[in-house]
Amino acid sequence: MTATAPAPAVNATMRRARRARRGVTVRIVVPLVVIGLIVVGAIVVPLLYQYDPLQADLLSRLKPPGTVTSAGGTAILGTDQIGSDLFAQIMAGARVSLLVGVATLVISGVIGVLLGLLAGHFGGWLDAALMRIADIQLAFPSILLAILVASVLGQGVGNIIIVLSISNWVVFARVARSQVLGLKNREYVEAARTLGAGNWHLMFRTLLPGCMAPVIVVATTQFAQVILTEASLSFLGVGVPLGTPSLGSTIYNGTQYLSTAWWISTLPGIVLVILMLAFGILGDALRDKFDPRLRSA
Amino acid sequence: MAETESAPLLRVAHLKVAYPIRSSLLQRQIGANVAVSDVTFDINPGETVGLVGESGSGKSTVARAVIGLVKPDDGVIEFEGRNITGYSRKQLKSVRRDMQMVFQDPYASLNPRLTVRDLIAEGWRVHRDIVPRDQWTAEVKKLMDRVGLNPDYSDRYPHQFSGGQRQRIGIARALALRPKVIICDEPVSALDVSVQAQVLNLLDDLQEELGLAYLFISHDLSVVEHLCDRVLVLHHGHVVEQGNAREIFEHPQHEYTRALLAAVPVVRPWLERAHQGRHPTGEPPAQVGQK
Amino acid sequence: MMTKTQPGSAPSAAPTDAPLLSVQDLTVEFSTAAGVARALHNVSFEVRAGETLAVLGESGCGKSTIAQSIMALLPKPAGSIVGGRILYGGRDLAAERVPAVRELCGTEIAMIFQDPLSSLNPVFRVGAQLAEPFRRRLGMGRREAWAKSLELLKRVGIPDAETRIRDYPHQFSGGQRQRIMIAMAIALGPKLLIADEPTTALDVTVQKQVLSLLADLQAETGMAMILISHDLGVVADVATRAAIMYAGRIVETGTVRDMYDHPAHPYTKGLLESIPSQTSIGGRLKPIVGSPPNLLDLPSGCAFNPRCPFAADLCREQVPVLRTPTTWPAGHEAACHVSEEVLTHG
Amino acid sequence: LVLAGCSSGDGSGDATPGARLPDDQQNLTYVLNYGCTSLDPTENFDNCRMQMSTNVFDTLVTLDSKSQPQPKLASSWTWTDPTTLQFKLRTGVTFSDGTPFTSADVKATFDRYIAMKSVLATQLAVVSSYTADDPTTFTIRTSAPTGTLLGVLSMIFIGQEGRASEDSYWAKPIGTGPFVISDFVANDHITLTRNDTYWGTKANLKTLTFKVVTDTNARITALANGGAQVVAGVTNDQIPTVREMSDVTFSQIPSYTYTFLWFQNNRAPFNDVRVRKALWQALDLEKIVTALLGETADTMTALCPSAAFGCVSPTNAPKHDPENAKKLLAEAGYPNGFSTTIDYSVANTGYDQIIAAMISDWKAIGVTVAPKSDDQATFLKNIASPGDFDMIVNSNLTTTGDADFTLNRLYPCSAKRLGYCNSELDALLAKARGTTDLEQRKPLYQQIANILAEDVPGIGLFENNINVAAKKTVQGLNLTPTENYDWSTVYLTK
Amino acid sequence: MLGYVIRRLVLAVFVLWGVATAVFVIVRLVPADPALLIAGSDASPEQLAALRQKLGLDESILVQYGKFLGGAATGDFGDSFQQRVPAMDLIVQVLPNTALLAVLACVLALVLSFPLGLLASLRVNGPVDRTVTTGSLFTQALPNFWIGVVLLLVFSRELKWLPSVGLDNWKNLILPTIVLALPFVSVLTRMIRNGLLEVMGEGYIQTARAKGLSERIVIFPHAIRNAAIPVVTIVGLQFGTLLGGAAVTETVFTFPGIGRLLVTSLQERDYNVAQACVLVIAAVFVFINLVVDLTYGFLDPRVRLAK
Ligand SMILES: Nc1ncnc2c1ncn2[C@@H]1O[C@H](COP(=O)(O)OP(=O)(O)OP(=O)(O)O)[C@@H](O)[C@H]1O
Ligand SMILES: Nc1ncnc2c1ncn2[C@@H]1O[C@H](COP(=O)(O)OP(=O)(O)OP(=O)(O)O)[C@@H](O)[C@H]1O
Ligand SMILES: [Mg+2]
Ligand SMILES: [Mg+2]
Repeated sequence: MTATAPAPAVNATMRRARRARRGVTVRIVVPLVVIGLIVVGAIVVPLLYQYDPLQADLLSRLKPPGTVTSAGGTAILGTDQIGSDLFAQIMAGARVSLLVGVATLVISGVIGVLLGLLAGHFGGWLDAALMRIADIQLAFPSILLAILVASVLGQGVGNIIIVLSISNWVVFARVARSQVLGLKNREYVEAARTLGAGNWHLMFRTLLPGCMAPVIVVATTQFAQVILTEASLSFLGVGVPLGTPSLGSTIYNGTQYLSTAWWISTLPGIVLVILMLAFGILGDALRDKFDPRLRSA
Repeated sequence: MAETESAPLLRVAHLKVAYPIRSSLLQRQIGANVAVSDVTFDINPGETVGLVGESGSGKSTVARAVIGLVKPDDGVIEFEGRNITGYSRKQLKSVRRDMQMVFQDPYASLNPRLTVRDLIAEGWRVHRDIVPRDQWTAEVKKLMDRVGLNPDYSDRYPHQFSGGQRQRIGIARALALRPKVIICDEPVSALDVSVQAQVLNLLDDLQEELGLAYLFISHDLSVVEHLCDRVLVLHHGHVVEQGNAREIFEHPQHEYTRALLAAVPVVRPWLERAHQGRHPTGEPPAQVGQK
Repeated sequence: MMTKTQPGSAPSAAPTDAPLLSVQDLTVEFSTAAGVARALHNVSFEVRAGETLAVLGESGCGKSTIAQSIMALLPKPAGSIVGGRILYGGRDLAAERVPAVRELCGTEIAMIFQDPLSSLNPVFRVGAQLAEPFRRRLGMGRREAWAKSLELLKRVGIPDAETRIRDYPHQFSGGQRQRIMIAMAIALGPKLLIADEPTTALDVTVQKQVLSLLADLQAETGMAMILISHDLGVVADVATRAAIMYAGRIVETGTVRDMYDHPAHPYTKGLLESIPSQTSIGGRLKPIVGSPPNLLDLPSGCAFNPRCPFAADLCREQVPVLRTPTTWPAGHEAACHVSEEVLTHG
Repeated sequence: LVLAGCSSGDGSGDATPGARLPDDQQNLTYVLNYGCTSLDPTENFDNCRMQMSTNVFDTLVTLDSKSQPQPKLASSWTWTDPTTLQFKLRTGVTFSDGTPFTSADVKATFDRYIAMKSVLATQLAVVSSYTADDPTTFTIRTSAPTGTLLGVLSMIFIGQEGRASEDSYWAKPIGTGPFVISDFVANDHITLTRNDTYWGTKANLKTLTFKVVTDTNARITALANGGAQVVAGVTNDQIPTVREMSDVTFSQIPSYTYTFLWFQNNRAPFNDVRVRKALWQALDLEKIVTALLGETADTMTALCPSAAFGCVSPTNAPKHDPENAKKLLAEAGYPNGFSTTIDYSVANTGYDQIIAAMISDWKAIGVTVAPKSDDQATFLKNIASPGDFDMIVNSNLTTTGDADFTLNRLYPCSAKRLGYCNSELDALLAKARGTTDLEQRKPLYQQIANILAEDVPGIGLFENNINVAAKKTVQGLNLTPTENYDWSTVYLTK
Repeated sequence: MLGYVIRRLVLAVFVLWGVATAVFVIVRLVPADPALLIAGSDASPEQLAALRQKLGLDESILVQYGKFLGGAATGDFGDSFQQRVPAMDLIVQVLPNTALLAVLACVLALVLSFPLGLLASLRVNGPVDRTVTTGSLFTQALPNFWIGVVLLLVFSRELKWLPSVGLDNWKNLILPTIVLALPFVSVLTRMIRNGLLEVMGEGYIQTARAKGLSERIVIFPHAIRNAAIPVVTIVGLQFGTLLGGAAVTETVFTFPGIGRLLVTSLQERDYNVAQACVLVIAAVFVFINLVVDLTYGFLDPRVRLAK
């Protein structure tokens, strides 16, 4: 390297650094914006369209994107098998899917993290018992639960949330527990003990905040998983009922028309993919952000 | 220095701690690893007792047993004449106001998610009668000032401080409960010499002002020699030598103590002659440290 | 294996004239989320065959960065050499491509790290890790490499080496692991050994053993050594010459003895005074006030000026260069504007 | 014998059949759109069991396309008096395992059917006794003259004496029919092979595989890529795809399957006939069926499919008239409509759309209907006697091809299925069953149909067609309204 | 080692007992009458009563539970309600098919994800990395039934390259294997990438480099072996999920597997078959994870010896 070399090298380093830094922020901001747009769309569009999932317009069935419907409007994304406007339906479906995802994550996250905290903090037989229950849950096909709940309580969004929550708490419990086990012997937890802190203080003020970063990362990836599982429940006939279209159920219903009316299943599929990508990228970016080893890169 | 006439603040007698070895699955105890046994010493008010020994000799275990983080398997721990050995977590709570701890690692011992203010005030959250809530902020600032931290930084997080500053936060946290004795488990081992000196001075000043007693743990003999009135030398969980600090450093009796002293690198080895006087048997430590 | 220097105790080994390694104006930067940190700034030093150079300084002052720069181990893409030269055997390692530098690693220049547990691969037997240089670099057969490894293990004093060679790193004590690291580093008879805080994770008795092992090996093979440390005592034990670093710059360099007895930089003096000593027992220590600067936000002028009791206006304006202050012997340099005024020699 | 199909598709032309494939290539796969859980025809008579049994067993008689009984295992029969029916059995018939067929087998089979207490057993309730007089004579005595008896007998598959009482026998039965079961995996496939000792004309096919494929796409795909030669249950939206395939014929004939809606007649507001009628008049079934089902179904006004005997359209059926529907609702005290639910099974694919369309129509007259889809098992529980629902939509099969089978089973007071009871209707149904002369029965069923249209206990929504797509190489397949085809006449050409 | 296995087996029995109890309770909590499903909605009450007796459903719950547990312990789950053959026979018919599918999907996923993950980690944050990570998120985001149908339409219907239903020869395995492997590839790719990135920051990698080893060797035995450890765990967990969760894919491709058997037996309220399916799936799951943990110990000596 010659003496004149440093200048471009500095610039290259800085540029690379700036790009990497911008990368992480972009990878957090862009997905959040995309998710935000979909959330807003999911709230606003069905209202604007006065969308009624049960309103059949039989003369405008299976119309491709851009068709003028018998009611006079333009179906920008086409119509489905009963003549509903697909755009409105996709947005209403996104609303249901997002609701299912968020509610499931909140419920299973709260329960799982709580149990993981308990197991990790108290250890001993409580830990052993909770972890065996977790094993049982993991070894247990969730479709069984789905059918149980669908038959006992009927089909409904609430019931799907119950099923998915029951089958998802384990992930959170395991993450929280392993995190607690790692934190438990950290000096700052011992320090809290030496202050005379009780179990409540230790669990919720000291250990819980330390668990949140990996839990949030897991939550973003689980979110995608939950929405997809909901879709396969539709496929198995125990998903959301007629009249509450989710992205998954719309895609499923459309698969029967894939060879004749591709848009019914493909367009909501694209929205689902965008949503999942947003969450996936967000999850990865958060993981990078929370991982001190990758932080400086 | 206080002498033996007055009752000791803290008395540890025949302390034995064994860590259970558990089976990985059923958590059944399948054995025990005796970390320390038959450790006996006193700490008088305002006194500094040093605990030295190589890694794994059981120094931290003694500290943890004294402050109640591990249950002793045998022996008695008395604080101000009260036998606190079998105290439950609840009962210990009152003792902990008087006995606090400063940890080795200033990075790991501070909760990264709390601000300095919350870290220092955490004890008041647990012991609600020490400082009324509305005075927390003011008290925190006073403490920060006391340990030489800029009180304006009370809303910062630990990672925004240097190692020496963090250790000051740890000390302020211990002081917040207004203890009579502070157990310092290698408080300066992770610090650079320049900062180490600042912290040692601080500990010294606090002792003078507040009449604190210290149980000071270190593997750095020069630090112990500098700070302590009395010293215990721990080897494989046993006290092999105990007594006045100057006495032990000048005339080590036990072979292990001598080996330990001889292994300390000397800053100016070309002044070796001066040291020869202190280490009459200054031979290489042979293979003592090795297991 | 080189045998140019005569056997004898390392610190007194006579250095030959041509430097083995010459680092000139090395400047290294790290890009971080908060900005670009200049971890090394115009760092220059030389190491001769058989000699031990110590690099001293507080945490974060750039000691490891020197080692990483020489070995082409700077984390990519965060860190990069932005200036200066690293001359070794007529080549500029700073300008070479990474694989080319790697060719030299192990055979010419070797390195041992601070933390001996995380520096050994936990999933391979130590024997396999030891044999690797022989097998991959020299192309030896399995059996032959294994025999070589065993020999090395014995040489660094692992008792019962025949059976222990089959163990995994976690089955060794800290001191033993560090011995294994040393064995691995000297396997191919390097001419230069960089030891990055080799004893920081060890306790004093073990530290003593490791240091004397290094000294013995050096005496035996005549290799040069760069010892990185923050422990003034350790440095005095092992090295003849030392460089004191502060905030990415070398602030003082000279023989250890002269520097300790007659520091020419207030920082060195501060360090020496911070150490508890016979005279300080029962009394107060004299710490350096304040804390090391943030590399992203260095003070103007001499980086040490905010902590320096002697700082003058000049110190706040102009960065001092390394020079030999008057009355200090040649070869003893310090980067201070006011060495002569505030410190004395002799 | 039965209606000839297999050429009604428009694009098919009159295919000049190519040369027959050699025997070892006479292997045909028929894709079913319904599940196959069990093979026992004595327990239940779902499509799968009937389809399989038709080819593995023989019955005493069969019904031809005009519902006229024809001989099978019985070579002849006579009503020796109005309540005694005597059969002469065919000789020289053996089961596929070689055991000869005798009247004892018939008796054992009757024992089994009656012991199983299944629906067919209730149809046999009029049988007071039966005897195997000699190996070739079998006599049945009934408690009253019964016009439908031979129709019922056409569904009794004759098993083996000695083993007919065992469940395990019926789980993988051995019959006298043209095919033998060689492999059965529930809900996946049944493989039949030719019975080379068959007493009648031997089957042409060497093997015949019934393959259960519930996914619509996979069904058509199997046909397209040669995985199957015949596919049942082509949906309306797939018809264009099928028509586009040049080597495939698409055939449709009316079937005995129909789809209907029931009200819970003794639950408010459906206990008011005006409400029921209003809900009927609100539906534009013509439009719904045309749009959603197209050629695959036809609207109906009766409560059983017109392909079956006696299933005549009422002359007084309400017409689509939303205005009148609103008026009726107002009269009944619901000027602003009401809210209710409609129940259906998720097992019935395609119902979602139909129900959404109906709900839209009802919404137009102010009635808010919430759809309630249930898993098949739950649905069955809800509709089993006594039913627990507001409205349900379901489909059904008039298995015997006779109105009596459907109407007399579901709508008498004693059935307690939908809370409907009309003693006048009961009397007519009993009379129609007791009448042996078909010509005399017809006017009775007209009266019955009119009463049902007047009372509206339920609404006949549409009759399903049989929609079969087959490769042009498939010859000799006769479609029948029961959906049970005689595969022994089928063969493959090049 | 042996002791460890025995203890794990004891725990496994406990877990299986928990699963058994849960499935027993759940299938009975679901309303609906198995007899009705056998005999149809038109069945007479007498027929239903007789059926219930024959199926043993008239006995008290505790007796049924006792019989079930007793039978399960010996691998006898009773007869299928619908088919009247031992439930275990039905499972033996389909389990190997699903197992084959799961193994193939795992192999395919590993074969694809190792190079992809490696490539992405070597070019971290570069275009290749972005493409791989985004692509993996993308494939994971598509519902498997949708991909299944699309593949079916393209490769079976249009191109007529592959069969669409059943399991007659190896060609039937291709599409379901791809569908099952896709989401798995995504997960593994990202795990391997992140694992490698993490490992590449470890001290021993620096050591290996300092030894002068070429980057290929640094990655190949040194980094990969360490990064493989969490991958094995995931493979174990996913393999279990593949067994029980292949129902959707099996339905799309009309593949005779245990997932479909489980779903239909539940729909038909065929208690014995459902119970047997769930327990067999759970047993395989538990077994695989035991094997995984043993492998784990094999890959990472610290685990084995620290046991
Ligand atoms: N939680 C524990 N479970 C089991 N053994 C333990 C535990 N903590 C410490 N030990 C063991 O007890 C012994 C004493 O440990 P201790 O931590 O007290 O040593 P130390 O003198 O503080 O060492 P160091 O200087 O490394 O901090 C060691 O052998 C250690 O392995
Ligand atoms: N990967 C990195 N990314 C960004 N900054 C780095 C990185 N590695 C080191 N630095 C910065 O470079 C400076 C020098 O680091 P270096 O590791 O050389 O210090 P050191 O003198 O070896 O310290 P220690 O005694 O703690 O090992 C430090 O301020 C550090 O924060
Ligand atoms: Mg310790
Ligand atoms: Mg370093």
